[in-house]
Amino acid sequence: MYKLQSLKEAAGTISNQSTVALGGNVLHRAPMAFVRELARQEKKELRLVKTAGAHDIDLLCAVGAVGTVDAGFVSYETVYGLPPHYRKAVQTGEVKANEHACYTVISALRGASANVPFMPVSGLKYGDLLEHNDYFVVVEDPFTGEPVTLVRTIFPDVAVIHVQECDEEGNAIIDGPKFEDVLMSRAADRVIITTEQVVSPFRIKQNKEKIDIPAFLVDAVVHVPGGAAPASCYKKYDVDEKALREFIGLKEKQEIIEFVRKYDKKDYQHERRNRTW
Amino acid sequence: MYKLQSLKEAAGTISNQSTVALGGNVLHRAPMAFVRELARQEKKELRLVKTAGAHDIDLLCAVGAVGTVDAGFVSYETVYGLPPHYRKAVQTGEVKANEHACYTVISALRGASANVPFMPVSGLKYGDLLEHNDYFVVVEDPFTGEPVTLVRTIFPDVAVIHVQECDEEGNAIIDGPKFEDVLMSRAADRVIITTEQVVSPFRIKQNKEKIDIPAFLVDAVVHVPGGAAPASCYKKYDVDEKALREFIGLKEKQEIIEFVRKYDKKDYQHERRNRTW
Amino acid sequence: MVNYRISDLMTCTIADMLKDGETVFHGVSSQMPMVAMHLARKLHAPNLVHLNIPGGVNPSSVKQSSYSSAGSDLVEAGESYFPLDQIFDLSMRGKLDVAFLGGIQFDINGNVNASVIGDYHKPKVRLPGGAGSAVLIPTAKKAIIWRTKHDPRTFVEQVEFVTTRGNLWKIVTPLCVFVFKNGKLQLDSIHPHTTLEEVQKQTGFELIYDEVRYTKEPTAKQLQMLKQIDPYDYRSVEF
Amino acid sequence: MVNYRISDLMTCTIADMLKDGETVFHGVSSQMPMVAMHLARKLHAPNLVHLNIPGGVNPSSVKQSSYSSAGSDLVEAGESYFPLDQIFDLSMRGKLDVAFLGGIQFDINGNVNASVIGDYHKPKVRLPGGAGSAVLIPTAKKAIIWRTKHDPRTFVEQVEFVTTRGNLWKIVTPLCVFVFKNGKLQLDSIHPHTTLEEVQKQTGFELIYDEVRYTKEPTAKQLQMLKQIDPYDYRSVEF
Repeated sequence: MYKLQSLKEAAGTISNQSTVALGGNVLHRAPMAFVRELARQEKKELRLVKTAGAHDIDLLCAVGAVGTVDAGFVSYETVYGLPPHYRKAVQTGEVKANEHACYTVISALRGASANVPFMPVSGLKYGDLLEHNDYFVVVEDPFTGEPVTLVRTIFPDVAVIHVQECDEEGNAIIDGPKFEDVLMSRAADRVIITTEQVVSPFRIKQNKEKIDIPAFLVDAVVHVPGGAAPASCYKKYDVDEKALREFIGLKEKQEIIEFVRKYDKKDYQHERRNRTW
Repeated sequence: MYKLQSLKEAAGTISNQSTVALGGNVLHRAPMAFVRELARQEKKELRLVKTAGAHDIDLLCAVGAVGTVDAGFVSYETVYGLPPHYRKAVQTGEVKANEHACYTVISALRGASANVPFMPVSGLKYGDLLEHNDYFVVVEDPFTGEPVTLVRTIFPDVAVIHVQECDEEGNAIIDGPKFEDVLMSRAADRVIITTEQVVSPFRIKQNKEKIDIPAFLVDAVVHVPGGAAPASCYKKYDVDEKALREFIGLKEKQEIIEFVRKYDKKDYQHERRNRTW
Repeated sequence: MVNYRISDLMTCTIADMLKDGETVFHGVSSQMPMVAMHLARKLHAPNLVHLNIPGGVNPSSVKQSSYSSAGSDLVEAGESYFPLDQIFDLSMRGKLDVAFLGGIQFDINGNVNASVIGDYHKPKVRLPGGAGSAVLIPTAKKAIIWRTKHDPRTFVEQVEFVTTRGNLWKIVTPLCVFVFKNGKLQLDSIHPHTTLEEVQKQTGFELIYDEVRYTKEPTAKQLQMLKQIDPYDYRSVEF
Repeated sequence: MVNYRISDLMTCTIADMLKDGETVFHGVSSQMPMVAMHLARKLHAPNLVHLNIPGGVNPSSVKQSSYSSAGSDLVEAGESYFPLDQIFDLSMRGKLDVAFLGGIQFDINGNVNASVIGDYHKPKVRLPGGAGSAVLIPTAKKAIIWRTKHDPRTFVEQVEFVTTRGNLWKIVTPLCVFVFKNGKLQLDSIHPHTTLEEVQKQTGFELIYDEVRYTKEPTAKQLQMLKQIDPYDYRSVEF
């Protein structure tokens, strides 16, 4: 089945208050073109899910698209510093930060992939995260009587994953680290792939052992070369240092909108969904 | 670290009453040479774990090495028929059959890989398996108040996995279907690899993307070409129909011992652990 | 009038139950549904997603599967890899449309026994076990059971042990098709070569039916395609 | 007497804490432990297992890691792939020997704060979050924290929020090494360039110590190897 959609179409399927799992990790292979389109379409009160987010979460917080963030870590990497817009949004109370232990995001997504309401987590034993968050609870193991911590499952409505190669049916190949993306594709109700390249049936067949997400799990394929920029995309491009430093320095919402607009041409270059292989 | 051991040495590390997870599935890539060595060494009261077993479980039941079997299915494939020795051992009460739903074996092993005492299973809702087995329990989900079934975790002492290629350090590559083997390598306390080929560091480096079990998880590597026979081993050999039919027809324990003895030469061909690449 | 055998009829009947775009799973010792799934893909359901234990998605051929429907050939011929543990997860998420499952005993209330005859802990006969049935029959949208034996010991008033029950949809036998409806196993159709009397004689409970329908015969196109995709007749391996 | 900087000293001190054969993990923004692990592998711990977020086991080089210690270069240079989710599982199983973790505030009782200053739900300052700390510090056999800031706001009597506590072993700062022993953060050694007075002045709680030991200086061999494995000085990126 042919699943190519334009960026506008695919982002148009995301309703406000959706739970959105974002692929990639910190500054690597984040689905930034899709994130920018969510900003352009002025989505509201999204619940974002990621083990460790950076520019993606920061940008959506900057434009007021976020209601809740479930993550273990939100920050740029060492040399780029802290995420100003996320911090501000949480500190003003506009965004609810559900702090996880990275692993508990993974556990909560594993829960969704197996459709169970919670997952036991053996490592989460001490501290105030347990006290202050209603998505953690300590119960008695019915087999041994010992205490065990449960994390409530997070069921993403959609996972948005940027990959290097995907065919028109949705068979997707991630080059390099896969982070939580494969898990997200199994945890989410719908899967949207944005891809550097739309590859031919022949090429995908030649590389079938490398397929990370089989087509039948995928709802839409969006062709966006550069779709992770200014984050990195392995084998395609590195982090765009200038853009990131510029973004972190921005204060006003209008400046953010201008920043996003500068990507319009690149993000929309395949908007007509012309076959390219 | 050099981890090559002889078959005798490696099997010698398995103590009676151990919980042993066996790789492969029905007649495919079962670690038969290792299983035969367990029989030769007259192990007792082993607890065998596998989603779907066949000749491996049947043989160990035939020689009286088994205490408990945790599996979803124990049978040969269609044309070969039912496992006579397993059935007899269970029917006489010598072996305890813990019937699982295949998936609950997987869940129980996932529990071990995350070191939690149980795993929730959403699909197991009805029937007598829930009533008659103490490793299933229905509890109330603390988040929603709904009932949820838990399966008690199975912690294997050792996973025994037969692969096509492994280096001397334990980096193992499974060609073709992996079944539950990768999961078992993460669930077990110790991992023993039996391998068709011991490959050079250079070759493993060239194929590093195909490594399913990284060396640091592996305790011992045993070089046994034909180590899955009479089960199949993808890209190496198909099922040995004659041997299977012969085995299924055997009745007396002495006949079984003879059957195993016929494999001695093949199973021990690399007993001296000479480097072969 | 075309010439066909019971195994052809059963295979085509199963294929006809499958719709385009559905995700469909078969397990081990399941040559007949495997061939039926492939037949459906070749004829009316090109977008059916064929899932199996070794993990080969949509194998382009099932010709090499000889004694096994859980062999590596399905991965080798597959278009991608999606193994058993993930298929179970898929079913738990309500995204498996059809699961093919076996069983030894079935009763009028839709209960399946694949576990034991006699006491569970000290059985008279230890059966192979339900494999994935106990989690798939409750979670797959439609569970189809095929059975090449139809006698009063297979279809009983009450099974000796309930391995599972749930979303049982159809049972296909050499004599008829049962449908599970309103909590009861009902006669859906009887095969053209048999009679209501014979089906009743071979069934251990009183048949429930509104009218007696006959199972649709295989079409010439189906039979021709069967020869092509299953030249070694694996669909008949249980006969 | 050799010439070195604080970042060199800290890196070598960390490397010296690692033993041959240990499984060791570092996360994001962790260039210093990453270089230290590589240093240990090159010198006294060739069988140390280097694990990281992208999943490259034992990367043969960390030279390409520029701004990131979570980049694809670690997989490209790795000998096999073992990603984050499995590293967590490994730690849960008690098979992770050492985890390197950060944090913003630490107190005398071994509590770590990486979450908030002020109220958790309406924080004065939202910190980046503890990442894996809350599950790794309780489960790794030894948790090592490194921190390039040592002031009275970092080392406090009592943290404002307990993100986690557990198997904290050592904390390495530009001034000293703390060891967590008998439930208290104690002075393990002070760096050669500082004084007990300065460490006390920069620490928000009363220092606990039996005797004052000095941290071992980097050896010439270590410094030479550092130049070779970290030519772009990523170990100093936080200074």
